[in-house]
Amino acid sequence: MELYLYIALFAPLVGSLYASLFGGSPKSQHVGIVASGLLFTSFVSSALLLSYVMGGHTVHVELMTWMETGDLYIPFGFVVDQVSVVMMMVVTIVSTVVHIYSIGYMDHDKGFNRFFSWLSAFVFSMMVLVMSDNFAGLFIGWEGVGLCSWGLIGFWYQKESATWAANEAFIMNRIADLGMLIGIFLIYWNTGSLQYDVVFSEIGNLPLVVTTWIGIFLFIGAMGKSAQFPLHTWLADAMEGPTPVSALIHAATMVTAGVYLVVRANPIYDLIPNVGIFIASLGAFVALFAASMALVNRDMKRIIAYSTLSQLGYMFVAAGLGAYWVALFHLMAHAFFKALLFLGAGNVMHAMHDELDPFKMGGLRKVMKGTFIMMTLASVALAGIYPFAGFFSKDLILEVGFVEHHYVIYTVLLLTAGLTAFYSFRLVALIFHGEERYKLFGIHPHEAYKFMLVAMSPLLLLAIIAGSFKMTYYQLVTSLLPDTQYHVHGEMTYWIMTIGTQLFVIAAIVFAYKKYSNWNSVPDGSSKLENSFGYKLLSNQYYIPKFYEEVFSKPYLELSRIAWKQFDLKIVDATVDSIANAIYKTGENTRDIQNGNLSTMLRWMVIGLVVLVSLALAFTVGYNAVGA
Amino acid sequence: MFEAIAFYLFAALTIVMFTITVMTSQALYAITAMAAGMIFISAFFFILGADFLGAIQIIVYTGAVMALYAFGMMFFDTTRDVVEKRTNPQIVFVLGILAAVMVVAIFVAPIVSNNIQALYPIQEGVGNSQAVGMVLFTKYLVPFELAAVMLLVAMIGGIILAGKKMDKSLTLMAEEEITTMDDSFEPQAGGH
Amino acid sequence: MEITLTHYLVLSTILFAIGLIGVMRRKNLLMLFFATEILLNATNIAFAAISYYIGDLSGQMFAFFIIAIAASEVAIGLGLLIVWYKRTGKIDLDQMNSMRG
Amino acid sequence: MIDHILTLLIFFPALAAMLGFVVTKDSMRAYGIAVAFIEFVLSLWLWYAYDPMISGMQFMESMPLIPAFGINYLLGVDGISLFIIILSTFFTLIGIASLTETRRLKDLIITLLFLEMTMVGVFAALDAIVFYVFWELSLVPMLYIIGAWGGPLRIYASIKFFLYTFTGSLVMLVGMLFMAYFYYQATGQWSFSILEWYRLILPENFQLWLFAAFFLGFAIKVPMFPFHTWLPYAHGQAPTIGSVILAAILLKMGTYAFVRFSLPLFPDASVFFMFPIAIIAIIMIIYTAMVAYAQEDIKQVVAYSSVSHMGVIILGTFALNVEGVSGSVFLMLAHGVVSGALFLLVGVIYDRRHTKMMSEFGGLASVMPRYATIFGIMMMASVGLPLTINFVGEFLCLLGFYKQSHMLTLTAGVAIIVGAIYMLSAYKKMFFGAVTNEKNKNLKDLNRTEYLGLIPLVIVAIWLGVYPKPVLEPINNSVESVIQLMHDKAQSPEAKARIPDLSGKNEIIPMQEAH
Repeated sequence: MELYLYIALFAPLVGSLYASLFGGSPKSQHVGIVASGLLFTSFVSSALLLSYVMGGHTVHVELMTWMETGDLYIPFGFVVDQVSVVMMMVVTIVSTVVHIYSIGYMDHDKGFNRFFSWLSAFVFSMMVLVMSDNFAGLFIGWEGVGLCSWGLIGFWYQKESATWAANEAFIMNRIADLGMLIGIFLIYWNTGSLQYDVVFSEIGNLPLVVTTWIGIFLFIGAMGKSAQFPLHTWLADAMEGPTPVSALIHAATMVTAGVYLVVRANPIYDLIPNVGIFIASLGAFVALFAASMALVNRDMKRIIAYSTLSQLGYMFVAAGLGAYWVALFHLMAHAFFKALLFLGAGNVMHAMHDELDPFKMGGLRKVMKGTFIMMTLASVALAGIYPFAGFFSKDLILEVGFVEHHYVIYTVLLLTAGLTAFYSFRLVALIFHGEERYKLFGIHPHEAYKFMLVAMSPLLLLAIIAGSFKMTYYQLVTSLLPDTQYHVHGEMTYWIMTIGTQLFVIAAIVFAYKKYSNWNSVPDGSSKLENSFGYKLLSNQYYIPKFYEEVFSKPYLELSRIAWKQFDLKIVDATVDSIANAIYKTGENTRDIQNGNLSTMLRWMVIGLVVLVSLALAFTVGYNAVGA
Repeated sequence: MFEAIAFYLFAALTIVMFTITVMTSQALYAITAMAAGMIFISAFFFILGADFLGAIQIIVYTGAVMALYAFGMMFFDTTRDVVEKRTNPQIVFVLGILAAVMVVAIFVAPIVSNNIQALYPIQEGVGNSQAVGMVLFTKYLVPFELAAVMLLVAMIGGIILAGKKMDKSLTLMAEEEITTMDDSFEPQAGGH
Repeated sequence: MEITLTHYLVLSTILFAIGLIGVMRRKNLLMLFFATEILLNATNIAFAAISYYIGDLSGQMFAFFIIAIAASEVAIGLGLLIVWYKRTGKIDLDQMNSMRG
Repeated sequence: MIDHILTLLIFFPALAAMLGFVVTKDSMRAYGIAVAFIEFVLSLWLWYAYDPMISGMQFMESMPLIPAFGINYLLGVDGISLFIIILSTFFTLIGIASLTETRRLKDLIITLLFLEMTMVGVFAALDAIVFYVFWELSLVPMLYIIGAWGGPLRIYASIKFFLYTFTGSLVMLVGMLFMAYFYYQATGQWSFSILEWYRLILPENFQLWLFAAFFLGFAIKVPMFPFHTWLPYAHGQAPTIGSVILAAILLKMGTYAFVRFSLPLFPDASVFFMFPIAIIAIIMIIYTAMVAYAQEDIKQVVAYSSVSHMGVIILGTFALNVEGVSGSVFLMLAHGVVSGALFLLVGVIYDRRHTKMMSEFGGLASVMPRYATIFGIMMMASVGLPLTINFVGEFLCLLGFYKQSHMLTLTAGVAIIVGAIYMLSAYKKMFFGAVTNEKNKNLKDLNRTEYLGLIPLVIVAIWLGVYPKPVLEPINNSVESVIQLMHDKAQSPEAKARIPDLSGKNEIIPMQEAH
């Protein structure tokens, strides 16, 4: 089994290195095929590992030592257990699909080979992240996915906005990484190790305050990667990257790393329910907050990104409330349908020549039947309609909230579920229904390559049927995660809740269809709605990016300039120079003593004599005084 | 009483003479006043019982040094005054007096605190010259011989410096000058 | 009225001051030499006086050597002065500034 | 021969440099590379022969120089100095191999070889006076390199560099003399041997003064805030090779000396000054990172980033535990590799465009993709991405200091944020965007010579990031003995508490018996 582990882990790396060999050369089809093939290998290995793990075993290997000094010992250790194998499956499935899809999507791009190099490197980092058996290894993957995310968001580096977004994402993640690093330090100095098993067995013996701080700092790390408020702005901007990247990194895998961390560190969070409540509350807030921004946005990818953000909020609610397996389940289901949604959006983008405003589309279902079906189904899954995947996972989270008596969180999530349904179908309605507004812009849309649609189909399938794995999954992961069943008291309440939620969601869908499926004009910013305060607030993302720009970015640059020009050059350096100048000037001024005039010299000699003799006198007198 | 009168008299005379030496603009006055001052100083030596020193003072200073100066002055145009630009004479006076007081203070310090011991006490019943001779040729023999050598060197030095052909100084000449000098002067030097 | 060592030392101080003033004031090199002689004599008086009052011959010895040094100094100094005068025709101190830094 | 390998390592380049005067101009380059290569191989042999299990000094050589004052020609290496010596020879080789300078190449190579002698000498010396001599001698070749091959302000920069560091070293020399005097008072014998000094336990107030004297010399060399202003000038004016050696090796002298002198000689003072120095280090880290962000000249960005990273090294050194000090020694190597590589990279573009202003560039990624890739790797290493060499050092430094103070480490950790900010924005300005400047359109990508210099650095940066063990292990062993020595020597209870006691932990062979 160790062999499969290594294959699953290193196949993407090999793919990445292979692709990077051709990084500078023009497009070569074989690069995409080889990279995809290797990922498929990785997927197969993961599947084999899954079947092995389902048999109740785990695989734990130690590749080699990484760092060893003092008491610190960090190996490259990998573990395939019930949790990581689920993540491995999710990562390899989605990334295989995305790789194959990208062969078509990046068909005409100059950076085809480079793209695959980055993408496979990302998968490798993600695998390291999920498979590592210690926090340092997790951090390697953590930073690795950050790097690849940077490279892929800024993939089209000629675009100013893309590189800006890439840097923003990297730097914001770094802020969170600092938190994570501090968390790791705390763990090390309190438990003496970074291995999961050691840490988790020791953690119960620590004072509660230490555990609390560990939990908080680790969660700060998770907040960055999973784009939780207030570090959320990078995710929407990250949509500058190619769409497959958005599907893989910014929907299915990397952004869920934060959730994975919390799930993985569940023994820690179990001890500190207060932090858990905070996580859940923040998650609920982000769910609603992100959904509200998605309501009015006019950028197809951003809408989906906000929806991702919102769903991450759901996951954190579950994780915060201790329902780790539920969080992981939603993570999995979400990965499938959200990736599908993004890939569909990618098809639309291609068809529309990179036009992102859904108001400029409309009626595309006639030309893009496959994509239409897929995106609709994905949206249905996202909205959480029975029997799609979203229903099982999302409904469960609502139940968790309800059962744990956090009714405010429950209400917020319920409301968000409605909003989710609304904006998802607003998008679908605007893109695929109504008048063919794109004709105004002289675009001739066409369906994507067949094989791209075929590549997407596994995701479609999973988005539909993932819910049926629930019990198998449950049995699998609860051997590692806390086994808590969430049953609403009373069958009656349960049915009322479930059906009520379904009806609410369906109502939202119907409303969205009604409002947008017959849309016939492109809004130009003059309508009453668009000028209302609420609309502006939402479409400007609550002015938070602007706030960051004005309060952090610009003052930081300004402060840096001042630090350099005013402080470093004019104070620190000038002080040094003035000391040198003072010595130089003294030399210039005292040069007159050496004017060669004997008379002056004699005079100076006498002055010197006086000074010396008086010093001698003073010291003698002083010495005698002391001596006496 | 006699000692006191003598002291004050010669003190006044010495001070006056030396002041003239320092202040006058006439070189001739200066040298004359100084010669007189030197003789008056020898009087102090006699008063203090240093007969030998007194004699030396008169012989060396008034006899040799002053004669040397007098001869030296013949070389110069003594009638022409050196223009003496004086800047801040006050500073000069203040500094001079201050320094002098300090030096004396240093001298006095050990005596005042009475922690000085006589190394070579004056023996009773022995004349000053004899005593001096005894110390000079026992304890101070080496310095004495060195002083003799020094005087010899000084004599030779004086002769050579004042001699002919010394109007050129190698240190003050540029390199080309030296080389040209070698060519033009060597035959003449050989002729002497 | 007893004449004490202090009297001699005061006298020595006065003479020394006169000498120093001469050193600093004079621009004529020859006069400068005179002033140095005064300085030396001032110290000589002090030496002789101290020698007398504490009954030690060392002071006289020093005075003796000082006189010897003074004689050599005059010999060499005058020699140099003559050389200088021959070269420049001046014995003005202000003109001698080849040591200008 | 192995017994005298250190002498050989020190004087071989000097001898070769002397011979270099008679080598013809055309073959000078090959000659220089050959000499540097032999020297590098010798240093690798040193590593091969070095026994990583022994924590004390190895390959010691001793020859009396001035026996009356206990000054000996005393050499030796331990895990701390071994790798810096290898780094010195490595960078001299890389530097000469990738030299693009054409003016007076012969003189430059001779100067570099002399510089190599002084660098190896500093790190191998175990006698304070020998150390001091090499320490000061190293200024001279660098002065020439900046002053003769530098930019328009080279005279100002070189004199500033020289006088500034020289002033600091003089104070340090006074400290050394005092140290020897105290040793004389305590034992009745003169000695300048560092190992002998290690045995001396000084009263705490003496320690404070001596620490301060040594500190000034080292701090200027490092350079620590606020003594850092000579560095931007020196880097700004120095030719590429000068900057590379300066950043990679010469700055390390200061931090190395902290570990070699300040910590084991003055354990109580080290604890006493721990927090003030940590605060200076944090100011260095954040402040210079901000200044780097404001720069318009890419070389200045790298120069200021050096100062920022040196702050992390100082922080690790004053963590006073094995993790921190090992980390700081490792980070010295890491920073040497990374900043050296970055300066080489800046040199590449300077050779092509004769400007270093970032506003002149933009979009280079499409014109010079390979260059952009290597620059990107090195930038990411500089930012401290895991699996690159810098991360190991930075992680250990911060981890070590976290034991001493939570808040200060949290503040120092901002390094990873601000570091990313200036590096990424500089990279964006240089490489991203469209090619707007006509002059950039036809730039050539890296050539063979440049690959020769850069590829080994990339390999090292990643190799030691993934598998630091071969280097970290000897460092760790030697650092453990230093820490143990410090613990044994410490007098104040606070120092005893701050410096961990390792004696019970595992068998180590102490460097010298304390007391």
